[in-house]
Amino acid sequence: MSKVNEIIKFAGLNLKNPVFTASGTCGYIDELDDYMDIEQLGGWITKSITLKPRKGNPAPRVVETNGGMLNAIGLANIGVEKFIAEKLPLIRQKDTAVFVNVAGQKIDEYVELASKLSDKDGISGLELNISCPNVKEGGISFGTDPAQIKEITSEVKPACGDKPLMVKLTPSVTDISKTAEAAVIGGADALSLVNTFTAMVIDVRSRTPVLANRTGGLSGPAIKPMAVYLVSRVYQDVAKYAEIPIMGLGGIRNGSDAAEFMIAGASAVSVGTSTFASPDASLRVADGLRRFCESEGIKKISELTGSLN
Amino acid sequence: MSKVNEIIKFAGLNLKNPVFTASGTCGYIDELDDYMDIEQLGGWITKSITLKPRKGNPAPRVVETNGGMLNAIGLANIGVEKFIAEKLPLIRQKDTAVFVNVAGQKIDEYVELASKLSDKDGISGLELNISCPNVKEGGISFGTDPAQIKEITSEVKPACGDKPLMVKLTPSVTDISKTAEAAVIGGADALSLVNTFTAMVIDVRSRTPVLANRTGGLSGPAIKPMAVYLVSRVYQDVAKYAEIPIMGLGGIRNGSDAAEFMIAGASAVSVGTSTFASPDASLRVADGLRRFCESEGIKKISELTGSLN
Amino acid sequence: MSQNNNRSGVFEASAARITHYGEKICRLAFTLSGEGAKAFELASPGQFAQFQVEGLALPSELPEGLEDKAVRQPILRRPFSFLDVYRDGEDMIVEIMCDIIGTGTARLSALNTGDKVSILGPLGRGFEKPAEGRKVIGVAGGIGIPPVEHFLRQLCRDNPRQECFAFAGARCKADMPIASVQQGKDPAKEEYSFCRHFAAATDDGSFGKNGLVTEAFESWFADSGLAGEECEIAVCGPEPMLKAIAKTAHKLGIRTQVSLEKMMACGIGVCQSCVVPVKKGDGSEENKLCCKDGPVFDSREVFPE
Amino acid sequence: MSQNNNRSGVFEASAARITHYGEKICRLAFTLSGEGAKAFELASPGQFAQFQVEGLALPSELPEGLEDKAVRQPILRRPFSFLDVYRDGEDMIVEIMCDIIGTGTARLSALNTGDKVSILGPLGRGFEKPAEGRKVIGVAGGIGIPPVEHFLRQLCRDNPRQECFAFAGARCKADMPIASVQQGKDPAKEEYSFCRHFAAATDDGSFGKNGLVTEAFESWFADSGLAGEECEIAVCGPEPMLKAIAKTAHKLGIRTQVSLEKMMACGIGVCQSCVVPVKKGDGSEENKLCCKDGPVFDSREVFPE
Ligand SMILES: Cc1cc2nc3c(=O)[nH]c(=O)nc-3n(C[C@H](O)[C@H](O)[C@H](O)COP(=O)(O)OP(=O)(O)OC[C@H]3O[C@@H](n4cnc5c(N)ncnc54)[C@H](O)[C@@H]3O)c2cc1C
Ligand SMILES: Cc1cc2nc3c(=O)[nH]c(=O)nc-3n(C[C@H](O)[C@H](O)[C@H](O)COP(=O)(O)OP(=O)(O)OC[C@H]3O[C@@H](n4cnc5c(N)ncnc54)[C@H](O)[C@@H]3O)c2cc1C
Ligand SMILES: Cc1cc2nc3c(=O)[nH]c(=O)nc-3n(C[C@H](O)[C@H](O)[C@H](O)COP(=O)(O)O)c2cc1C
Ligand SMILES: Cc1cc2nc3c(=O)[nH]c(=O)nc-3n(C[C@H](O)[C@H](O)[C@H](O)COP(=O)(O)O)c2cc1C
Ligand code: FES
Ligand code: FES
Repeated sequence: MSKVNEIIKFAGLNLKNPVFTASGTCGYIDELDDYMDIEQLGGWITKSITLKPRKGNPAPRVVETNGGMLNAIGLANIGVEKFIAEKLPLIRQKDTAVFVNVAGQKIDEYVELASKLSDKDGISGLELNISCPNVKEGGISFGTDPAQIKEITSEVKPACGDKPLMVKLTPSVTDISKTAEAAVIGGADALSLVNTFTAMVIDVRSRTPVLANRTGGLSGPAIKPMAVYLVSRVYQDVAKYAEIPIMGLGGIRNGSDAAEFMIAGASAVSVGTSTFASPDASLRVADGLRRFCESEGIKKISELTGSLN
Repeated sequence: MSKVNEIIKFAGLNLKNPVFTASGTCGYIDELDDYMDIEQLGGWITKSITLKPRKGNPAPRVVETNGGMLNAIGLANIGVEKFIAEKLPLIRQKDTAVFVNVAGQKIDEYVELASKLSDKDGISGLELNISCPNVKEGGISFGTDPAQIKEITSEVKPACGDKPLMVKLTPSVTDISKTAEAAVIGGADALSLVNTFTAMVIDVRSRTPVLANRTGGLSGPAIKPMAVYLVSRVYQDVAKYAEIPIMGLGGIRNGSDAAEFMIAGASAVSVGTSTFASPDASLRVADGLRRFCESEGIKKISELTGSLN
Repeated sequence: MSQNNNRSGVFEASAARITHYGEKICRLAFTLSGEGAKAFELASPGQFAQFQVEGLALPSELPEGLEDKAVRQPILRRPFSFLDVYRDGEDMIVEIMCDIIGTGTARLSALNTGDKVSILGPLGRGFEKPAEGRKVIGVAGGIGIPPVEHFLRQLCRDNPRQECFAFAGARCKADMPIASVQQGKDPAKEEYSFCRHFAAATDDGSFGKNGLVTEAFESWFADSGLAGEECEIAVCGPEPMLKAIAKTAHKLGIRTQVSLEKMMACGIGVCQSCVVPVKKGDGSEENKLCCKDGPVFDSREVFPE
Repeated sequence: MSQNNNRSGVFEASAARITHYGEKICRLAFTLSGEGAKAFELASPGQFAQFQVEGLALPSELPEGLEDKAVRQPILRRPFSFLDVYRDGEDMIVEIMCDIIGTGTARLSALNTGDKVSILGPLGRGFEKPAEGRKVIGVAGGIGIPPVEHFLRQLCRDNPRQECFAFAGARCKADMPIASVQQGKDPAKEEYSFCRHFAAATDDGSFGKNGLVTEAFESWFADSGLAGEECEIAVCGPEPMLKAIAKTAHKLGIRTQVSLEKMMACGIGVCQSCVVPVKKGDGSEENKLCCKDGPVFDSREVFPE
């Protein structure tokens, strides 16, 4: 048994440990069942769910870059009705936290999604995706304007019932503290950052973008130092004072990476792209974080949060 | 002899080829003399010069990241007087273009720098660094606000005499087309993008940032897909209509990378971080670009610019 | 080692044999033992595995024109179909044929005997066995050849009376991923000796007939006197070729399985990157996943006329 | 191959010999021929070279605690001082001793004989020869030992009457980068046999005296009867140790050269990352570059009291 107390409080929830799998990188979790035991994680976050099912963008939807990858999945998902009917019963059986990530094109849609989900058992909280760079209508446009962030958050929050609302921020803004602050004023219970960075890969022979969607979102180890910086900014400028927890993510692939985000100010962390390289990457992150704390004599994992000198 | 016509027009200059070395990565060029013949490049850009000499930040000033690196040199430089007295005579002897990169804390300083440099022989043009993330006073703060960009550009421009003024944009903004447009309206003759992305690396054992300056700017292959995207945005939204050439940079290390930036909209490209891995990296980029054109049957290299399908 | 009910998981493999055929093709054999051997005992032709290439050395000499691509530092695994999978004492041997086209394949090609590589697999749905008594015609192009070769070979291993016919195409001889071709031997007498007929075609005539493998197949079929319902086709190769074969096959009423290639990130159905649009029975379209629902699909599903 | 007047440049080296001493230390010998051999013929002790580690394989087994650091994909070269540089027929052999602490050093440690590595060098300013007739005392800690060893050895090679004394320290025996120590032999009779005196100290007493190498040096010096102006000191190691030696040396009036280590990006003076604040004669401060003005500096310049 580990001597580290890994339990964390996160937006009113008690979590086994601070490690999650990130939205869009663990499907509806059943796909990962064969490779790992999700109950060993603090929790996981669903792929973005929309009101109607979405086919998403045509292939190619991904391309590898140096130390990272672009994706433009385009919010492909089965829609909220099917999610509730077909996926939730299985999800409910898992003894771990789950945030349902929701996306829409108009504020109404987000509110409707929240109302449909907030009264369901087996859902720990909601994550608001207002930062997807891969769909034209909406998505990231909400995510860059503090006024819109405040509005959408304050309208969705009442529809969440007693479930915590986490707002996922885009890194593609001049001043992330402003967008973070807007989400907090709007009533967010937690912030998650970062979503992907808009980027493009061009095939030089055909002189066309490799992705069918032309642009995509950059994720993976390449973005980690930027994500760590943004987490530390938001923690220092906003979260620390507002006492709002941060879910930190971007390129995490081992215990040290997770510790880096926590020291920068995150209360919990998510593993995204690394799951593609190894289906059980998130378990190894949780394990590595535990071993890091043991070797450093850290008794309570939550002590790491914001402990940057 | 190559059958590719590599000569390009760039902001009124006739350049041998479109490849430069980037500001801050080739010193005042004498340091590279032992390793490469700068005259084989289209040109080069000096380290940022300020009115007074600057010692810069304490060490550590750099740290490697996955597929990239952070730097926080802090504009260490010998100051404009010493630059003119000691470096310019040697620079003048080189048969290639040189942009002098200037940085300051107030608009007046930029104007003064421009007047001091614009009447000197051997300087092809000026590059305005309004996007350095590594100094507290000024730097990037100018670079994120379109109104300030317009103001500084329009005030510096008259002090440049007949020398072209290139404005270097920061990628850390919500909408780079707005800052690009502001520079163009202000009178910029060329745009260069991108400067580095603000980022942080934390030593998890000591829980302190590795860089003495705490944060630094991310450069290298890791940032390339973001830089390519930003170049294509600025080209499509602004440069194409304004007929303003773009100097593209960010992680370039071979001919394909350079071609990618040109296809996205750049008229010329700069090699930065790669020079640290190989002192003559820029020559190899120029050579690779030439071979790419030959193999693709491209007769005039300038045809590549903005040729994205 | 994680594993699932189908015993697919992440396993350490050891490079057992690397054979180079010119600059652009190599054949790699990997040894799996323990849990890995158990998992790959169940591997079937047309399935694939995801090979980790991050951390492998980049060769100091690269095939021409690959230098720029090869410097990319990879993070994702690379999918490869099997050329063969067989038992070796307690261990299993997994063989692949690798077309060296970029950073990951260049790194694999530079492995030395004994080097360790992490393999995730076996993954996806392979070729289905033909209906009882049907003859199987394999048609494959370029790097699509190995899985089809594997399928035919395994069918004949399992059932010595199985009749198989094989057609292989490539741009040129140097590009044809068949060991005997590269060794200057006759495939019909070597790895394809179990086939009733073997024919090759290259775009430049440097090996086999001059022309497309699809044409070679079609003219042979026309002369064969076979009826559509006596046969099944298994095909893998570039998409235009798959389409052409599917079109012919549908006309002739031959059940056809096509193996597709899509850019993959995860290989296990979580990332949704490898979508294949398919026509459902009711005429509506939906996306299937190449990695999980494929890579082998029924031709009518993916190429409806 | 680019080159400059000093013949420093980028050269391809071939790994000739890799010797592992436990998990954390290895010794590597590289062969340079042609232009590279010419360039490294002029290499002097205390200089360094930048080794390219991008593209080298990551070993599948890593020293404990290094897994997380080692996965980083490197782009920059890694600086190493020389343990020795010598002629071998037409070629030059460059030897380094490598402390395996992260991704680059782990990759170097996994090289196989014959593997190619790109080396940029020789770089920087090494140790200056002592004034005629002066005795040289080398004091070194941990991975600072190789360049000091090289300096003393080369002095005695060049001038058999040169008197040298050596003091080496490390945390523990396993951390001491001296081949004979790792082989259970006596350094005083092996690589340090040319020295009039050799003493070692470890923090835990597992080799040599229990304590700091600085103390070992100081107590020896006090007993030696030597006068400060008869000697010179060359020192390399962790910064607190350098400071301690510099302080003692200044008190005793011994000219001291210190070799510093800074994080480096380019190694050739273009990036300005490796600054060393120095006190100028007029009392003002300026930054020098570890890679170009150093890594060896006069102790009074970098550690003025
Ligand atoms: C199910 C499946 C089975 C496969 N079986 C084999 C096999 O048996 N033998 C074999 O040699 N190859 C096979 N491939 C293809 C192989 O996976 C790719 O060639 C390999 O991933 C390329 O990696 P790289 O790092 O060398 O190329 P990169 O450096 O990543 O890319 C080089 C070029 O190839 C393109 N490319 C990369 N991956 C793919 C892809 N998956 N599909 C199409 N284009 C791509 C890139 O856009 C780029 O232009 C298979 C692919 C799939 C999906
Ligand atoms: C002039 C000079 C001469 C050197 N000579 C030798 C030698 O002879 N033998 C030897 O083993 N090492 C020597 N070093 C140190 C060696 O360069 C580093 O250990 C190596 O670069 C680490 O690379 P890595 O990828 O293994 O570690 P990384 O994975 O990059 O880092 C591992 C840890 O070490 C720290 N680190 C990395 N580089 C340095 C550095 N340059 N200085 C201080 N801390 C660092 C990092 O912050 C990190 O915590 C020398 C360094 C210099 C500047
Ligand atoms: C293939 C893929 C699909 C993703 N889909 C979603 C999504 O549906 N909703 C969302 O909020 N974020 C999505 N993301 C973003 C991730 O949740 C995460 O914010 C980002 O990838 C950075 O983390 P990483 O570097 O660990 O992957 C996706 C990322 C990837 C790579
Ligand atoms: C060590 C270092 C120093 C730099 N100094 C400057 C500078 O003084 N002025 C400036 O405008 N940009 C400076 N830059 C930014 C580069 O010019 C370039 O915009 C950036 O590094 C992206 O290109 P790259 O990825 O090719 O390095 C510096 C970059 C590095 C790595
Ligand atoms: S490759 Fe990830 S879903 Fe198919
Ligand atoms: S390492 Fe670049 S200047 Fe010293």
